[in-house]
Amino acid sequence: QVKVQIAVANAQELLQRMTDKCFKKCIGKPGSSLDNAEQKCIAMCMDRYMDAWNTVSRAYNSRLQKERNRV
Amino acid sequence: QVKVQIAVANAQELLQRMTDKCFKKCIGKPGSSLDNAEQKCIAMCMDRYMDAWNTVSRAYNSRLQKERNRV
Amino acid sequence: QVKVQIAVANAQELLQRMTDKCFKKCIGKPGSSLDNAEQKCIAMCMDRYMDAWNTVSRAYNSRLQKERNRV
Amino acid sequence: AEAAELQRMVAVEQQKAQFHAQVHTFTDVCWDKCIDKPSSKLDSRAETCLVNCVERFIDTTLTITNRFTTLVQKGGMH
Amino acid sequence: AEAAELQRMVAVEQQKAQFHAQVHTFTDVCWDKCIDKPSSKLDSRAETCLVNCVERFIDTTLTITNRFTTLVQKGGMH
Amino acid sequence: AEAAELQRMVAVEQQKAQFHAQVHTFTDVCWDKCIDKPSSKLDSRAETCLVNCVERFIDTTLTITNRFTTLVQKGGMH
Repeated sequence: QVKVQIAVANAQELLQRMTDKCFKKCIGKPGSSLDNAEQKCIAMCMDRYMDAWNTVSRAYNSRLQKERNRV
Repeated sequence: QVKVQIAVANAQELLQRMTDKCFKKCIGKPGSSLDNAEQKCIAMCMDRYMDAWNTVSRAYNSRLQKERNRV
Repeated sequence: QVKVQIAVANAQELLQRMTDKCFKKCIGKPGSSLDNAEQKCIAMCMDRYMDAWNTVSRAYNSRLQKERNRV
Repeated sequence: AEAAELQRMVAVEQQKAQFHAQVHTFTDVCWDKCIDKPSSKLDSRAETCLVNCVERFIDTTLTITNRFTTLVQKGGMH
Repeated sequence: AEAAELQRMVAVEQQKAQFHAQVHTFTDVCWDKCIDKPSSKLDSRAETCLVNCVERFIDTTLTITNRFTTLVQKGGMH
Repeated sequence: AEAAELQRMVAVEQQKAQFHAQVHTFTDVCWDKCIDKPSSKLDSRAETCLVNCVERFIDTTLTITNRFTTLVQKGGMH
């Protein structure tokens, strides 16, 4: 259950930060609805943000491993 | 009493964010005192920030209502 | 012990904010290692950040004193 | 009965607190998007911008949350 | 007597923690306002800017808080 | 034995939570440094930039923390 709680907290944090970054990147002056270009930008931004998250996670993990081996 | 606590917390949060935004908008290079133009800018910025807060609050509320009616 | 805890918390907060500011100021596009210029910039940035912290701390303290005397 | 009443009141206040927290976040983001220089009154252009900003921010949140849920269910996340 | 002494000590430490929290916030804001490129020493212009920045930030806080209180008492807030 | 097992599990989960918190912070900073406009895939230049960004951020943290410790031990901080 601790596991589930952490997974949920982690997903919420990711969603919140992603929404913030992608809103700022994709919405210039907010109009009366999300137009096509904005919707595409949001989907793409979201995919790249998750790619970035995974890349960062791997890089951090391998650095931690390297530091552990050094000690 | 819970009510009062929340009202106070809400006012403090508003004051803090307003001070931060208006300081950044109105004070270029900080001088030896707040000059006239800076004081006017702060008063105006404060009024507009509270207007914005009220507008946002109404817009969010009416969206919540709309979403509830949809379900 | 409360004292030690607060001192540690304070140092951690300082280190975190300093790292954030100095990374943003000194690292343009991150390369395959910290080059000489970046290392110098980080050391200098760190010293200036601590100077700034001390200056701000003194200024805030003397203002608090002034306000107290006014009352 | 009194305990239930108290519990209901606390829940209402918690909801209000959550609502206000959201309003603070939205105001912060939308202020930067919609207000260049504070003027002597909130003109209608700024007001429309603020309302649209809240609506589009919520749209963005819903779009991202729904898409994320679909991806997770398809097993697209590691 | 010992309990009172302990309580007093905790209060003092809490006050210090609050003071430090404020110093962190001020340093963050004033660093961005006053330091363009970190140089080999804190020159007098940057130092004056930092001191003024703290003073003006506090002035701004007081101005806004006082004006807000007046508005609330007049019933200008909803 | 069961209590020890539970304790170990909680510790592992706490470590994971800390790891994830760091990943969120790094992604936030490095996204701003490395991604200008989101494109249809993460190109290799952006990927290299992200990896280097994490590595350099950790280097910066270590450099600053070590130097700070030395300064504190020499009594350079007030």
